Amino acid sequence: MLTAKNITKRFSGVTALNNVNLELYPGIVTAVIGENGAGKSTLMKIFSGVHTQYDGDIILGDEKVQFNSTKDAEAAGIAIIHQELNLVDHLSITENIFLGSELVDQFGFLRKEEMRKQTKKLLQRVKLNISPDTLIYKLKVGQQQLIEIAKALHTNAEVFIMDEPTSAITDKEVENLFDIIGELKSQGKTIAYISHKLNELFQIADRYVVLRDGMTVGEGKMEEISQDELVEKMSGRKIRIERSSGNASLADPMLQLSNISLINPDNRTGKLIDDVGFTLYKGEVIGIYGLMGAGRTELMETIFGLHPKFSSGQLAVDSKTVKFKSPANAIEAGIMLIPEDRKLQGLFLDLAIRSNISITILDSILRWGFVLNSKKEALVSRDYIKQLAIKTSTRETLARNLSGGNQQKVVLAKWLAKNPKVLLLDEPTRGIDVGAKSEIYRLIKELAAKGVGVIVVSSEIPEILAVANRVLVMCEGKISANLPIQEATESDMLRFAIHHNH
Amino acid sequence: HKAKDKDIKKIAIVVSTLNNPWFVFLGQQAAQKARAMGYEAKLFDSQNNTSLESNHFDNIIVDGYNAILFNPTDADGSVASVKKAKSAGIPVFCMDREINSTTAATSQILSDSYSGAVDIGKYFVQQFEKKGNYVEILGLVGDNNTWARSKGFHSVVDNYPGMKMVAQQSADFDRNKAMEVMESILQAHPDIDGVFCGNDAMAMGAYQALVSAGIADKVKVFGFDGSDDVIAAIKAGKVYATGMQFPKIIAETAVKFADLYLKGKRDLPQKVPVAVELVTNKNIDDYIGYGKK
Amino acid sequence: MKTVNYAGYVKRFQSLIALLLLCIVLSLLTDKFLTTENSLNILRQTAVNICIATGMTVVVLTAGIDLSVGSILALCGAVAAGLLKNGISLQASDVFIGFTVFGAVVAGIIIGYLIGLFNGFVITKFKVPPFVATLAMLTIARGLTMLYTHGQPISNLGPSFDFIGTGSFWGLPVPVWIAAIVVLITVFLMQKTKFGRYVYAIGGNETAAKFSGINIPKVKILSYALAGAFAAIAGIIVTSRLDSAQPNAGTSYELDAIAAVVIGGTSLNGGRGTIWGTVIGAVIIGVLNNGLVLLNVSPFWQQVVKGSVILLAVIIDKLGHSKD
Amino acid sequence: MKTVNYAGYVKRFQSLIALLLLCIVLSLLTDKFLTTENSLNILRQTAVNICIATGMTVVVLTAGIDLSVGSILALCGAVAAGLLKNGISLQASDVFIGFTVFGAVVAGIIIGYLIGLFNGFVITKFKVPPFVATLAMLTIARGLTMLYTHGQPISNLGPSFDFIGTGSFWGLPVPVWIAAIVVLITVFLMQKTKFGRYVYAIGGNETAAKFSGINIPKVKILSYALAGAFAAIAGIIVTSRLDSAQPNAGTSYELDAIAAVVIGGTSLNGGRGTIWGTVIGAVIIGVLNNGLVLLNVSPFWQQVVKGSVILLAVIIDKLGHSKD
Ligand SMILES: Nc1ncnc2c1ncn2[C@@H]1O[C@H](COP(=O)(O)OP(=O)(O)OP(=O)(O)O)[C@@H](O)[C@H]1O
Ligand SMILES: Nc1ncnc2c1ncn2[C@@H]1O[C@H](COP(=O)(O)OP(=O)(O)OP(=O)(O)O)[C@@H](O)[C@H]1O
Ligand SMILES: [Mg+2]
Ligand SMILES: [Mg+2]
Repeated sequence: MLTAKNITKRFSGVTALNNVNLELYPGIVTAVIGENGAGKSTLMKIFSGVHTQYDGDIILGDEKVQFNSTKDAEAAGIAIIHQELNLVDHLSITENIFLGSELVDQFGFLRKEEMRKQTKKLLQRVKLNISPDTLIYKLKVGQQQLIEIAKALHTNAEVFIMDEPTSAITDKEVENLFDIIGELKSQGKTIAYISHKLNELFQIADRYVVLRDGMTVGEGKMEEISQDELVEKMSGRKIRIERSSGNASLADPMLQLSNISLINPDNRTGKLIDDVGFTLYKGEVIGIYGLMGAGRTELMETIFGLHPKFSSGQLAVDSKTVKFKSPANAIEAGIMLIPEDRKLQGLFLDLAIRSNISITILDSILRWGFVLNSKKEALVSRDYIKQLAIKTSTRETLARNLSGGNQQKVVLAKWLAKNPKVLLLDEPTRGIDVGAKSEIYRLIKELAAKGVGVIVVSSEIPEILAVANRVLVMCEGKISANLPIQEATESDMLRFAIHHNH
Repeated sequence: HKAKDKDIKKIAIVVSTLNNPWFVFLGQQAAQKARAMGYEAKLFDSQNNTSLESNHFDNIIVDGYNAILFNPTDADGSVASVKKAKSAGIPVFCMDREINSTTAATSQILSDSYSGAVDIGKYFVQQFEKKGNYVEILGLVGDNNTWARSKGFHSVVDNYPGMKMVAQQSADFDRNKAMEVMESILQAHPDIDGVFCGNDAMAMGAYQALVSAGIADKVKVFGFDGSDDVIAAIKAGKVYATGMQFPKIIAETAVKFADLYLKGKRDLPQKVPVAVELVTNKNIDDYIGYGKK
Repeated sequence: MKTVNYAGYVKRFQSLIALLLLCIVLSLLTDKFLTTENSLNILRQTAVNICIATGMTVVVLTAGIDLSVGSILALCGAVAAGLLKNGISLQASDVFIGFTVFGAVVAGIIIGYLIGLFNGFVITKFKVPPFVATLAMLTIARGLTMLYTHGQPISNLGPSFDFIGTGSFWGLPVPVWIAAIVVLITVFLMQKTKFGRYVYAIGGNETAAKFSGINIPKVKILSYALAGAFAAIAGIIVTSRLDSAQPNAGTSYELDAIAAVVIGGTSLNGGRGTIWGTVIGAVIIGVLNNGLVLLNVSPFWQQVVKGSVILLAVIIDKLGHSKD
Repeated sequence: MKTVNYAGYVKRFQSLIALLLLCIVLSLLTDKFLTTENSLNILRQTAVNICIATGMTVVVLTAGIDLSVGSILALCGAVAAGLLKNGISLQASDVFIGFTVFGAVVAGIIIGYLIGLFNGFVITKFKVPPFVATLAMLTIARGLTMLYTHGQPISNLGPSFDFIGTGSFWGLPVPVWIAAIVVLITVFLMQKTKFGRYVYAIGGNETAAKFSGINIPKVKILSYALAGAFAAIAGIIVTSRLDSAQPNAGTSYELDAIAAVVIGGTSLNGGRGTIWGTVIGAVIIGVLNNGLVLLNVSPFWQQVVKGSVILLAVIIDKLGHSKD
C-alpha cells in the first residue's frame, strides 16, 4: 500500500498541493481526478521521485520513504507513465524501453538481440505491430504513448502510476490497455489512474480520489457515484455535454478539398492520404473520426501547407483555388491548425503565456507599424486566460510551468486570438478537463455560429458527437464515411473506422 | 603543364606566419626574387604552428620541390622537418630565424635578434642616463624570438640598477593588444619614461595608447623590425628607435644561395649573419621600410 | 506574481553579482582600479567586444552561432580604411572614386551586413549547420582581408577618422557611445518588435515557430546580418583606435564574444537570454583583462588566473540561484 | 523497416559522397594527389585531428562541447616530453624520479584524462555551461603549459620516443595506427556498451534520461575525460613528430576538431551522429589542406578556397538528402 500523508508542494508562485492525503491499495485501481491544474501530476511526480522537495510523508507498505531520484522510486517498485512523453527521439523503441535497465553479458556488453526479443513481446502486448528498431521520432504521439506504457510494464513494478495514458490513443488501444490493467490488478498490483475521460474511469477504476486546487475534496467507491456527481465534485458545478444537433446551412462553401493525396515522406511509396475530397461550409463543424494511423493528422497538416512537396490535389478557399507552400500561406488565407502535439508543435515553453498567445497576432498590436504595444498584448492574453479559465498565477508564467491541460488551452488561445476563417483542430481537448471541454465545445459552436468553418479531428466519439454537424470517418488515408450528425452512431463510426480487407 | 614541371624548377618558401606584416614581406620578397630568377615559387604559411609546418614539409616533399627557403617557427621544433627534407634530398635555406642544427640546413641566413636587442638595450640605457622606469611588452610567450629579443635587451639593461622595469606584459606581437595592454599599464604607472616592444606592430600600438593618454611626448617607445609604419613614425619623431632587420636582403640572399646550389655549387657558408641595425632619429634618413635606401 | 517577476529580474542580471564581487576584490588589491580614468579605460576597451557580443547574442538566441565575426571585423575595418585612403580606381576606364570618412564607414558596415546576409542565406537555404557555415566564412573573410591588404597594415587614416576611436564626447569615449547605441537599438529590437519576439520564438521551438507561420529563414538571415553589421562597426572602431587597419585584427574575437554571451546567461541552445546579460558578461571579461595588467601578473600566470577567475565568476553566479 | 535501415545507412555515411567528390576533383587536377605516398601523407597528417575529433564527438553527442582540447594537447605533450627528458626532481629531499618513454607517455595521457574529469566535474556539479567551462580550461591549460615550459620548447626526446610520431609499422605510419585504435575503441564504446547508449540518450533528451534513472553526471564526466585523454594522445603524437614539445602547439585545434565532428553529420545539439562520420569529416579537412598545397594556390587565396570548398562539401552533402 502506498500512502501520501499531508503532502504540500509549492512552486514559485503556486501552491500545487496543499495538505493532500491519498491511499493506493494493492489489487485496486484508484482513479485520481480533478480539473486541469488540480495537482494530480504533481502528486504523482512526488510518488515517483521526480519532485524531491515537498512537505509531508510518503509511506510505502509501512515505512516512510524519501525518494531522491526516479531511480529510487523505481527500485522501490514504483513505475510511472508520465503525462508528457519522455522518450529519446533518435533512439529506437528497444533502446528507449531498456533505457537505464539495459541487459548486459558478463563482460558488460549490451545484449541487443535479447532486448530486441523482449521488446517485440512488449509491443505485441500493447498491440503495436511495428519494428522494435523504429526510431521514436518516426512514431505518432499515440504510438509513443503506447511505448511509454510498454516501458512501464517492462519494469514489472508493484505500483503503476498512469498519468493520462490514454490522452492520445484511440478506443481500440484503450480497450487493450484496460485488458493489461486488468491483468496487473489480478496480480495484486497497485494502480493509480489519471484521466479526463470520465467514462473510462467507470470502466476501469474501483476507487476515486478527487483533487481540487491542490486539496483532496472527496473519495469513495466508483460504483457509489454517478458521472455527474463526479464532475460536480471536481469543478464545484454541474456540467452537461449534450449531443450536438442540427446541420449548418450548406449555403456558401468555405474550404473545398478534391482528390487530396499525400505520399509518405519517409519511404515515398505508400500514401498516407488517398484521394480525399469534401467541402466545409461556412458555419459548419465537421468532425473527423478515425483510428490511430488513419491519416487524420496528415490530412490536417496537408491542408495547413505543411507537406507542399509530397501532397497533390486541389484546395479552394471561398471557392478560389489556393496552393499553400507553407503554414504562413495557409494562415494568410485564414486557415489555422491547432496541432496534435502541443509541446512539440504548439508551445514556446520558455516564453510567458502572454507571448505564447500573442505570437500569431503581433501584426495587429503594433504601434506606429513596428513597436509592440505591450498593453494591447497584455489585454489579449488576459482575456483568453479568463475566457478559457487557464489556471495560472500570472500571465507572465512560463508555458513550461503550466499543467498539461492548461498548456493545451494556451495553444487554443493562440489561434482563437487570430480569429480564423477556417479552424482545424487536431485532438483539441487532449488532456483537458470536463469543465474546460464543455467550455471549448461552446467556443467551437460560437465560432461556427459566427461563420467560421471548423474541422475537429478526434479519437473520442462523444467529442465528435458533441460538436459536429457532420461526421467524416477516415480509414487508412481514405474517407470511409460521411454521415450527417443525426445518422451518426457510435457503432457505425467504429465500423467505418476499422479496415475490412476484402 | 607537365612539360613545364620538367624544365622549370620549383622553390618552396615556408614562412612561420603571414599574420605579421614583416613575415609577409619576407615571404613575398623571396617569392619575387625566385620568380625573377626563373623559378616557380610557392609560399607556405605555417601559422606559427610547428606541426602544420611539418605537414607543409611532407607535402612539399611529395610534391617534389627542388629547394626550400625556410623561415622556421621554432629553433628546435623545426629541426625534424628540415632533416626530413634533407634526407629527401631537398636543400633547405633558413631565413631570419635559426634552427638548432649545424648539419640539417644547407645554409642559414640569419637576422641576429639577440645582438640586435643588445644594441637597442645599450641605446635604451643611454637615452635615460641609466635611470628610469620602463615597460616591456613581449611578443607571443611561446615564441622563441620573443625571448631572444627580451633576453638580449635585458642582458644589457639589467646591469643598471637605475633602470626599473615597472611592468612586463605580453601582447602577442599584436598592435591592438599592445595598445590595450599599454592603456591599462598606464593606469597603474602613468610615470614611465620608456617602453621596449618585442616588435614594431606592438610599438605602434603602445604609441597609440600613449597618444590617447596624452603623454606621447614624455615616453620614449622602442620597437624591433623596421616596418614601414615605424620608420615613418621615427621620422615624425613619434617612435624613438627600432632594430632594423633586412628581410629583403635575407630573402634575396637565400634565393641566390638556392640558385647557386641548384646550379651545382656546394661550398655555401653554413651561417650568414645579417646584422640588425639600430635605427634612430639620427640615422633615420638612410632607411626605408624593411631596409636601407 | 511578485516573486515571478523578481525571479525574472534576478535572472536578467544573473552575472551582476559575479561582476560586483570581481570589482570589489580588484579594488581591494589595487587603488588604481576604481579610478574614473581606469573605469573609462575599461569601458573603452570593452566597447568593441560589446558591439560584437550584442550581435552574437541575437544569433545565439535563434539557436545559431557566428564564428566569422572576428574576420568580418578585420575585413570591414580594412575595406573602410582602404576606401578612405585609396578610394576605388578602376584601371580599365581610369575612373577614380574617392570616399569621405562617412562614406568609407558606411561602406564598411554594409559589407559586414552583406557577409552576414550570406551566412544566414547559406544556413537557412542549404540547412548548413551555423557552426560550419560561419567557420567557413571565418576562413574566407580572413583570406579576403589578406588579399585586400596584401598582408600589410593600412595606416595614417587622418584625424577625423581617428576621432571615432580616440575622441570623446561629454566625457565619454566615442567607442563607448557607439557601443551604447548598438546595445540600446538591439535591446529595443528584442523587446519591442516582432523581430525580437520571433528570434526568441525560433530559438525556443523552431517547429512551433513554423506551425505559427513565422518566416523562419527571414528572421534568421536578419539576425546574422545584424551580427555582421555590428562586427563591422567593431572593426571600424578598432581600425580607428589604432589609426591603422591590421590584416590580423580580430583573430579569435569570436571566442571572447561568445564567452560574454554565455557568461551573460544566454543559453547556446537558443530561446533564453538577454542583451543586458551579455553586456555584463563583456564587462566581466574586460575588467578581468584590465585587472590582470594592473596587478602586473606575469604573462605566464596570467592565462591561468584569467581562466580560473572566469570559471569562479560563473560558478558563484550559478550558486547564486542554484534553484534551477 | 528496410527503408529505415537504408536511411540510417546513408545518414551514417552522409559526408562520404562529399569526400569522394573532393578526391575525384583533386585527382583530376593533379597527378600528385592519388599516389600511395601522398595518401599515407594525408592519413598521417589527419591522425592527430582524428584522435581529438573522436573524443570531441562523444562530448558533442552528450550535447556538450570541449574547447580545451588544443591546450590539453600542448600541456600533455609538454609534460610527457619534460618527464622523459628531466624526470621529476624534488629540490627539498634531493629525490630524482626518471621516466621511461612508456612512463612519460602514460603520465601525459593520465593528465589529459584528469583535466577532462575536471572539466566534466565543473560542468555537471556547478552547472557551468560546457562552452564557458572548457573555454576557461583552454586558457588555464595553455597557461600551465607556458609555466611548465617557461615558454621554451622541450626538444631532443630520443629515437624511441620519436618512433611514436615518425615510425611506421606494416607500411602504415604509427600515428595512423594510434588513430585507428582510438577510433575503434570509441566506436565499440558507443555501440556496444551502456556508456555509449547513455551518451546518446543524454544528448537526445536529458529529462527522459533522468527519468530513466541514468547517472547523468557520471556519463558526462566520463565523456569529457575521454576527450581529454584522446587530446593528450594527440599531443604525444605531435610532440614526437617534431621531436619537440611546442608551448603553443594545438592552438585553435578545437575548431578543426569540431568542424570534423559537424561536417561528419553530428548535431551540436547532441544525441545524433557517429564516430565514423567524424572520421570522414576529419579526412575531408585533411584532404583539402593537402590538395590546396598540391595545387599551387597562394596562401591568401588558400583560405578563401578552403572555406568555400568546406561550404560546398556540406551543401552538396545536404542536397544529397534534402528530405529533412
Ligand atoms: N514546475 C512548475 N513550476 C511552477 N508551477 C508548476 C510547476 N509544475 C506544476 N505547476 C503548477 O502546479 C499546479 C498543478 O499542476 P499539475 O500538473 O499537477 O496539474 P494536473 O492536475 O496534472 O493538471 P492536468 O490535468 O492539466 O495535467 C498547476 O497550477 C501548475 O501550474
Ligand atoms: N498505429 C500506427 N501503426 C502504424 N502506422 C501508423 C500508426 N499511427 C500512425 N501511423 C503512420 O502515420 C500515418 C498517419 O497517422 P496519423 O497520426 O496522421 O493518423 P491519425 O489518425 O492522426 O493518428 P493519431 O490519432 O495518432 O493522430 C499512418 O498512415 C501511418 O503511416
Ligand atoms: Mg497533469
Ligand atoms: Mg492525429
